[in-house]
Amino acid sequence: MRLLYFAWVRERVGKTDEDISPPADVRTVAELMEWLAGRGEEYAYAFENRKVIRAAIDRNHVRPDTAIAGAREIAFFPPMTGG
Amino acid sequence: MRLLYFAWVRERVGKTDEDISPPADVRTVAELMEWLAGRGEEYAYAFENRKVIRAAIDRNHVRPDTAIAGAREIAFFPPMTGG
Amino acid sequence: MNATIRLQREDFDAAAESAKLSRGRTDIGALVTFTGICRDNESGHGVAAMTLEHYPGMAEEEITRHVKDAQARWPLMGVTVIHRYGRMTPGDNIVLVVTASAHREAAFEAANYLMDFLKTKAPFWKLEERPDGKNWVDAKSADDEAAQRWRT
Amino acid sequence: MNATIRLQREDFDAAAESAKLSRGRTDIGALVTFTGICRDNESGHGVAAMTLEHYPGMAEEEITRHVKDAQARWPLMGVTVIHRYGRMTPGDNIVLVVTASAHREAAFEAANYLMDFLKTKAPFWKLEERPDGKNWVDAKSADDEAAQRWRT
Repeated sequence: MRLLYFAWVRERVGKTDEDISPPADVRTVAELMEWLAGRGEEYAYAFENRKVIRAAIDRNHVRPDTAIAGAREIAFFPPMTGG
Repeated sequence: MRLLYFAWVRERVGKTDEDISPPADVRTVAELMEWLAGRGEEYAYAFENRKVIRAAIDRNHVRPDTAIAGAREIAFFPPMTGG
Repeated sequence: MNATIRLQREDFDAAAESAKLSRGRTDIGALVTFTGICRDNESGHGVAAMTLEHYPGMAEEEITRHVKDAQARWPLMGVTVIHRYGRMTPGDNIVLVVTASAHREAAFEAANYLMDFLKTKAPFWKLEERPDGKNWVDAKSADDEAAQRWRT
Repeated sequence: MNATIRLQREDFDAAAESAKLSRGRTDIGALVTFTGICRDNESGHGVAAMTLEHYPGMAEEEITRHVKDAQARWPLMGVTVIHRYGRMTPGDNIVLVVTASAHREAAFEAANYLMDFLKTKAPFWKLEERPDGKNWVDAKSADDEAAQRWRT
């Protein structure tokens, strides 16, 4: 699946997007963030305060307990500040 | 004092304005309307349904029980429909 | 505070009036422009034209009072109110309210407030030309109720 | 229903967009135009410029969803939403919402609703350039509360 990062999540991870294949026991958005946080210093920093990070699966806002099965594109970003 | 009429009050009275000198016992806006209604057929028609007619004294909205003493300009008109 | 209040027979240019409020400024974050337009239909019957009568002098004073109220209630950086009188046909502009503020809520609420008061307190009366003749438009209780919500 | 949704780097012409919605029509009674502008000051600190980042694809989809919601809630005759991205300096336009309806309440409420959702749900992020460096703008709880009031 493809991951996208925006705003300070992108800055901390150090990339705009990447393709990943998490292990089968990573089932939800929250579990995916936890798994990502263990992938290295920059990920640990980006996902250190996971409660404030929002996610979208295939361009729809989702909650942390949403299953990631079947997702093509998952995005992580801070709360939106448009308008 | 000067009276002004607007919209259908003006059409019914048949004039835009006039100077009047009501008797001393005509003290309030409501009493003035009652006195005007007795001045002839066109006034009786204009002021037949006095509850819906609004008044302004010297360009400020007033209630029927407002005293008319000292007024220079009193206007009668239907509820406003601007905007 | 930049306040412009005009009653006029001529049409107005909503875009130019709105640009005037914000031009050259960098402190305005929100600009709301409301344009009221003459419609060809009112509650199901056709309207060929409409004549707006007003009380000269009082109309300006009443609008000025409500613009001052709006300035006291919200942190506004500019307000423009233009109300036309005379005969208008469908598609013609009738009224313009522009509000400028640092924040959107103030701009939206002040514009809404001013429109509610123009509808219910400003001395204007509409004479419609319908297929069945001329008719003075009745005041709407919905407009009175809308104006009531600001009385707190 | 006439709906225009655009994300663009270039500036927009609020007046031309608003005129486009009403031109040649005689059924529109109320036109509300909201323009959001880059300010030189945010909560007391100076802002020299601001860069708006967005999630291409999702931003359009999310705005489209809320425009459809607005159409379902209010009798609208036209809606235009334009949101810019890229770097802006104080005084530059950021966002435009135009709503057209027969009646003023629908036009005001729909514009207000769309702005509340652009602030809280559309995937845009603001990076401010302040005297003390660059800073990602924090989401405001007041914006979340404003969006909450439509959840009925």
